[in-house]
Amino acid sequence: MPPLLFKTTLLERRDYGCASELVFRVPPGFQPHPGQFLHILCDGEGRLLRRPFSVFGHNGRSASVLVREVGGGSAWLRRRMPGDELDVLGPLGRGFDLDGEEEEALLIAGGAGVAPLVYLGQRLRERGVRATLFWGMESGKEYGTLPERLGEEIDLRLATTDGSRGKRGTVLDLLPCGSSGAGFRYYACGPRPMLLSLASRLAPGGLSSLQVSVEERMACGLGACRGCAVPVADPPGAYRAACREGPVFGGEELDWERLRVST
Amino acid sequence: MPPLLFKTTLLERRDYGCASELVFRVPPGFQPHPGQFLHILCDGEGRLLRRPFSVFGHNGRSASVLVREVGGGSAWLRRRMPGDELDVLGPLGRGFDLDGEEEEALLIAGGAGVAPLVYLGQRLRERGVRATLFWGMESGKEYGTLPERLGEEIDLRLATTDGSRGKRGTVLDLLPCGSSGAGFRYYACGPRPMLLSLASRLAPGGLSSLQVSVEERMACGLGACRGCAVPVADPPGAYRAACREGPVFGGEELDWERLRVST
Amino acid sequence: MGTAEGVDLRVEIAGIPLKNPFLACSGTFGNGREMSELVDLEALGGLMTKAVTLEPCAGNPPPRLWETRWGMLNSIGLENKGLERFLSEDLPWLSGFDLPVWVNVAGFSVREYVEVASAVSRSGLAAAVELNISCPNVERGGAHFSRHPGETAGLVARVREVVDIPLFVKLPPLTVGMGEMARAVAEAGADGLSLVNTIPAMAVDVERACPRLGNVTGGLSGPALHPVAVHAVWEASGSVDLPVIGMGGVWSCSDAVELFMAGAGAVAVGTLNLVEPRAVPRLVEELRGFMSANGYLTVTEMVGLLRRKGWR
Amino acid sequence: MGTAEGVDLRVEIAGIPLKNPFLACSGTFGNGREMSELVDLEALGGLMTKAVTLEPCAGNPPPRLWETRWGMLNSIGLENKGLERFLSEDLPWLSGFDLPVWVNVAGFSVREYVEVASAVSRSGLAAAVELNISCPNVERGGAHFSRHPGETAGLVARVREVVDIPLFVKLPPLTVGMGEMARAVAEAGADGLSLVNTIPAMAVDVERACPRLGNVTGGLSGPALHPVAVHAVWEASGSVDLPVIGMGGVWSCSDAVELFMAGAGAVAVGTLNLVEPRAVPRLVEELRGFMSANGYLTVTEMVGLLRRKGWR
Ligand SMILES: Cc1cc2nc3c(=O)[nH]c(=O)nc-3n(C[C@H](O)[C@H](O)[C@H](O)COP(=O)(O)OP(=O)(O)OC[C@H]3O[C@@H](n4cnc5c(N)ncnc54)[C@H](O)[C@@H]3O)c2cc1C
Ligand SMILES: Cc1cc2nc3c(=O)[nH]c(=O)nc-3n(C[C@H](O)[C@H](O)[C@H](O)COP(=O)(O)OP(=O)(O)OC[C@H]3O[C@@H](n4cnc5c(N)ncnc54)[C@H](O)[C@@H]3O)c2cc1C
Ligand SMILES: Cc1cc2nc3c(=O)[nH]c(=O)nc-3n(C[C@H](O)[C@H](O)[C@H](O)COP(=O)(O)O)c2cc1C
Ligand SMILES: Cc1cc2nc3c(=O)[nH]c(=O)nc-3n(C[C@H](O)[C@H](O)[C@H](O)COP(=O)(O)O)c2cc1C
Ligand code: FES
Ligand code: FES
Repeated sequence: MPPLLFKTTLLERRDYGCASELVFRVPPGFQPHPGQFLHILCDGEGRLLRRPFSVFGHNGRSASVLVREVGGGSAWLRRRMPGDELDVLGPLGRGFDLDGEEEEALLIAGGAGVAPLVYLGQRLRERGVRATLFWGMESGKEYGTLPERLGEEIDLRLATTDGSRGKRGTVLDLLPCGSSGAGFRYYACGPRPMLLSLASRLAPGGLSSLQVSVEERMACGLGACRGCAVPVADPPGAYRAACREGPVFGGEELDWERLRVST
Repeated sequence: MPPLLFKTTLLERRDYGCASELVFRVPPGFQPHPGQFLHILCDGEGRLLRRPFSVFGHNGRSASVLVREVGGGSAWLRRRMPGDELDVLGPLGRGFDLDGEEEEALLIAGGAGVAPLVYLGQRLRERGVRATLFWGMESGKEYGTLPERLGEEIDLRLATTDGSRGKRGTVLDLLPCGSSGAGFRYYACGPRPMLLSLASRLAPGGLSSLQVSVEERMACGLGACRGCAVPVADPPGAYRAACREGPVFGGEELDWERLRVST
Repeated sequence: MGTAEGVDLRVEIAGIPLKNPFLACSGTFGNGREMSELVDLEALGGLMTKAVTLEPCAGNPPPRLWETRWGMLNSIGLENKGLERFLSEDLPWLSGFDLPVWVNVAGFSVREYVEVASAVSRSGLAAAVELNISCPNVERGGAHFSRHPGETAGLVARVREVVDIPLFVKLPPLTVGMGEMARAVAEAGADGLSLVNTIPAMAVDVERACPRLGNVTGGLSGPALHPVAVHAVWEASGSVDLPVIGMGGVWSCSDAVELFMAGAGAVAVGTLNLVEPRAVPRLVEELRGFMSANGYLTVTEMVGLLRRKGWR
Repeated sequence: MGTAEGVDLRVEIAGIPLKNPFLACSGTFGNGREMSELVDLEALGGLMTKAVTLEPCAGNPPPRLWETRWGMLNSIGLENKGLERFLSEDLPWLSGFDLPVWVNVAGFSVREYVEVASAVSRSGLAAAVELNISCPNVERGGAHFSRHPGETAGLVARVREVVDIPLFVKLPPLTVGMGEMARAVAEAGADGLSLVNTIPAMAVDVERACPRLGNVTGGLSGPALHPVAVHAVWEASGSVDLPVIGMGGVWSCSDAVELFMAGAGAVAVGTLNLVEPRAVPRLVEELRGFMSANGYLTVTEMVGLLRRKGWR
């Protein structure tokens, strides 16, 4: 669907530790694909640009995002109260490819990167694909009771850096031993270093079964300004717009070496 | 007294039409002179500079300003609620000279220019000077019930441009017929055109019995930046800082011709 | 649209009629296609394309964006598909709209500027060429020219020879010497000025001790820049008798009117498009309201009004 | 103060020791007297005086101030009491504090610059001379020089001959040619650079159709300018081997650290003083906290860090 630009009302806010889920009404015809994002105005103090947030949930007449507070814009957004107005542009970008031969999907999330994977998991299960969500975070309390809630709907495995919950270590330490791609589809979203380790673990054979959602700073969100460049393999040296040609890219599309350098 | 820089709590807000009185606690030793002003931070949206407001009232441990909404800063300020914090610098500037031979004082206010004159009136009456407040405004409802309140404490005469209350016309139309200075002290504060007409009516003889509080855009409020220049008669071509050498000037001190040009 | 409510928003600039005085700035509207999903292109007074270079250009390494207080830094670095694909894919598509198109031309040598400008002119599909000699984001991409009025004049004269449509030159907000530069450009045959491009700027991530932009430096745009743009328009329009398209931080109708009154014959909206794709239609309505409220019947009455009222 | 908590805030710039790296910018702190009612002058690393001219100067007609988005325009126009009263009233009073004083020198001719700078140097009471060749608010007051590196070098060389204390030259954020200008100034014998002065700018009251400033144009300062200042410091410190005092929109400790990392050996706070007279003591504490948290023991470790880490 083409993107919509709309003002809407915040219906509900649920706080989960460092993040909040914001639920708002969406216009008729709003049909986001998993992995697409919404570009939301976070006003105030001369902050100009919208901020991108993945679709976290969608349910007919409402949708939601999961906002982790990392700076001024996200802090402003997660402090909105039910009844407040939001200015939203979306859904934007290319989402995950839901088709694939492998019957089992491994969803690999770091931190707030869990957001698009939760929505993806719902859609995959509706299609009969078996999905497991692997989620890494700093500590067990970081996202409040969100793990409990997610655990009710999907097979969830946790890793924490401080070992306070689930496995001590990174999310990659949770993956089935020896998994290097074969037999699984991999969907990942999280901090750049996590994506880089995952890719090097899967490369070269498994990259074709990997899809990642890449974060890059954005301005227009529409592919017009070329501000959100992501280095791709073909043609060599070229960039693609994360906001339009991504944010989801196939593992083989990306130029992992240049991604590493710009981190 | 030297100026203080303090954070304080808004105790009370009273709305009067286009303006609000803000009452807040002041630190021990805070002793403003009538005509002095407070320089108040009006945060938000990249508004940098403080905004000057005359002392409207002072009562031992609290003081107040009367804020008329004309732009972003004053709009922000008058929306503060009791309990909110204010960042205040003051009292600043040179206030009115309360001494004088004439036993009768005419206080001439245009719009929000009433603020310093109300406080002045109190102090004059404490010294046994007879004071009448002449106040001009656009229409009778403009300042809500403030005229009623002021009328309880001072002899108040109103003029309105639309004639909806008091005399139809400007505040100058209220002045005792033929008054050109002799026998009265004149204290005035209001829009530049009002001050200019008053001065030309009193000149040349009566300017020495006139004191005016002049408004000029301000930055530091302390006399350091020379941003708030007011043209003075002596030496010719010179300026004085409204924030330190004013805002109150004697009628003879000012260069009325240059004031007219820069209006 | 032009004359409803007694207010006439039409302007003519360098002989090009515009239905309203709001263009979209180069680089902030793509080549129209992406934005057309959200905004009616024919609601714009005109469109200035993303910079076109002779060869395809990959642009600068990411990150390419950073936000500052009321401003934004970018270091896109002229990413574009190159002249050939621009002429075959974008310009013909754009010419299907009732919309004058300024083609923003950049180059890494005089020869490249000449070649691109000439091809654009020959295509017959562009309303004007906008010579971008002020991109702060490429080593050899113009910043060099804006330091040297003489060399700039040389470039403009060369391009002038091969271009049959109006030729605009886009300058950065020179802190000094705007008059000198404007005169050099005018004498070399330019038909108009675009003022201003972004100012060279930089931001640092102090925690990680590294630049915020992959290219280290970038260009500042947005409202922070606006008073500088008004000044540049004022200086240039006082120095030469060329039409000026004013741009820089236009966020509201009154920002645009400041530029008109300082001397701009039309105004372009840049960074704001990135935040509010339908900004131009909103500004058009706001301007209509401002003009009615203040008794202006045509935009031209406001253009250069300050000097006509005697300000110097 | 310098070394508490293991963090050493002292710096030395052009041989002048400062107890912390925060100075007050010229024109935003008066000559200290007014501010001393609210802030302990000895808490500053140094003070840069309001511009001093040979004769008393009345300054520009009001209004002289206007606020823009995250910025401020001023057109003070060098209002000051003149050299004689500065030397008899202000400088002796300032020299009673433990506080290095940069005397900001302006003039309307080379002779005036030379005369004022020479008298200041001879007084023995100033730590340094800061040559203001970039005031945008007076016709002949310097903007002229910043257009011509050659003439600037000539002025600097003449002043150099009569001054026995470190000589700083204050430049505007030239959008182009910072390297060229910095080299000219260095070769002429300057001991340091002050970067940046305000950018020429303008605002219009669109309702009344008149300029916001009595002088029509003014200089933009404040956070809007900050990324431009960081860039200027980066360019200059990459071009010459002179110490740089960075300034422009410093509002927080991290703004200052950006300037250090880009190459500034000390930082001056301007517009912020006008809003928060005790800004410098606050920034000193914030910097101490930042350094402890990030493992810096001395300010010097941060100065020019980006280039030492390989950024170009
Ligand atoms: C396609 C996409 C989907 C995203 N989905 C989510 C989501 O579902 N939930 C969520 O909490 N966050 C998500 N993010 C990240 C989110 O956009 C940023 O956290 C947010 O923009 C930060 O804004 P701020 O004003 O709070 O921080 P700022 O003060 O602007 O910056 C704070 C830090 O965040 C980094 N940052 C700023 N903008 C971005 C950006 N666009 N991408 C990456 N890093 C950035 C900055 O480099 C800086 O280090 C997504 C980003 C993208 C590109
Ligand atoms: C010594 C002094 C005492 C004052 N006392 C009072 C008072 O008691 N009550 C009251 O309501 N107002 C008072 N004012 C005026 C008040 O300071 C301004 O209305 C206020 O600063 C406007 O801020 P803003 O952000 O709302 O408006 P802005 O958006 O900044 O400006 C709106 C309009 O107000 C004008 N303006 C802005 N600042 C000033 C200024 N400092 N002086 C004059 N005009 C200005 C602008 O030119 C503009 O036209 C006083 C001003 C001075 C100088
Ligand atoms: C993301 C971005 C890309 C730009 N690309 C170009 C360009 O290709 N050519 C050009 O002449 N100017 C380019 N500019 C400058 C704008 O056209 C405009 O001159 C400047 O941004 C000031 O206007 P604004 O403050 O309204 O954005 C670009 C600006 C931005 C923000
Ligand atoms: C009100 C005001 C007056 C100034 N006067 C002078 C001056 O006399 N001499 C000078 O060299 N710079 C002067 N400046 C420029 C400042 O010293 C400083 O370079 C500039 O404001 C940038 O810093 P900031 O953004 O922190 O204010 C003045 C700036 C302001 C705001
Ligand atoms: S954010 Fe503008 S192209 Fe992606
Ligand atoms: S406001 Fe700074 S001198 Fe008056």
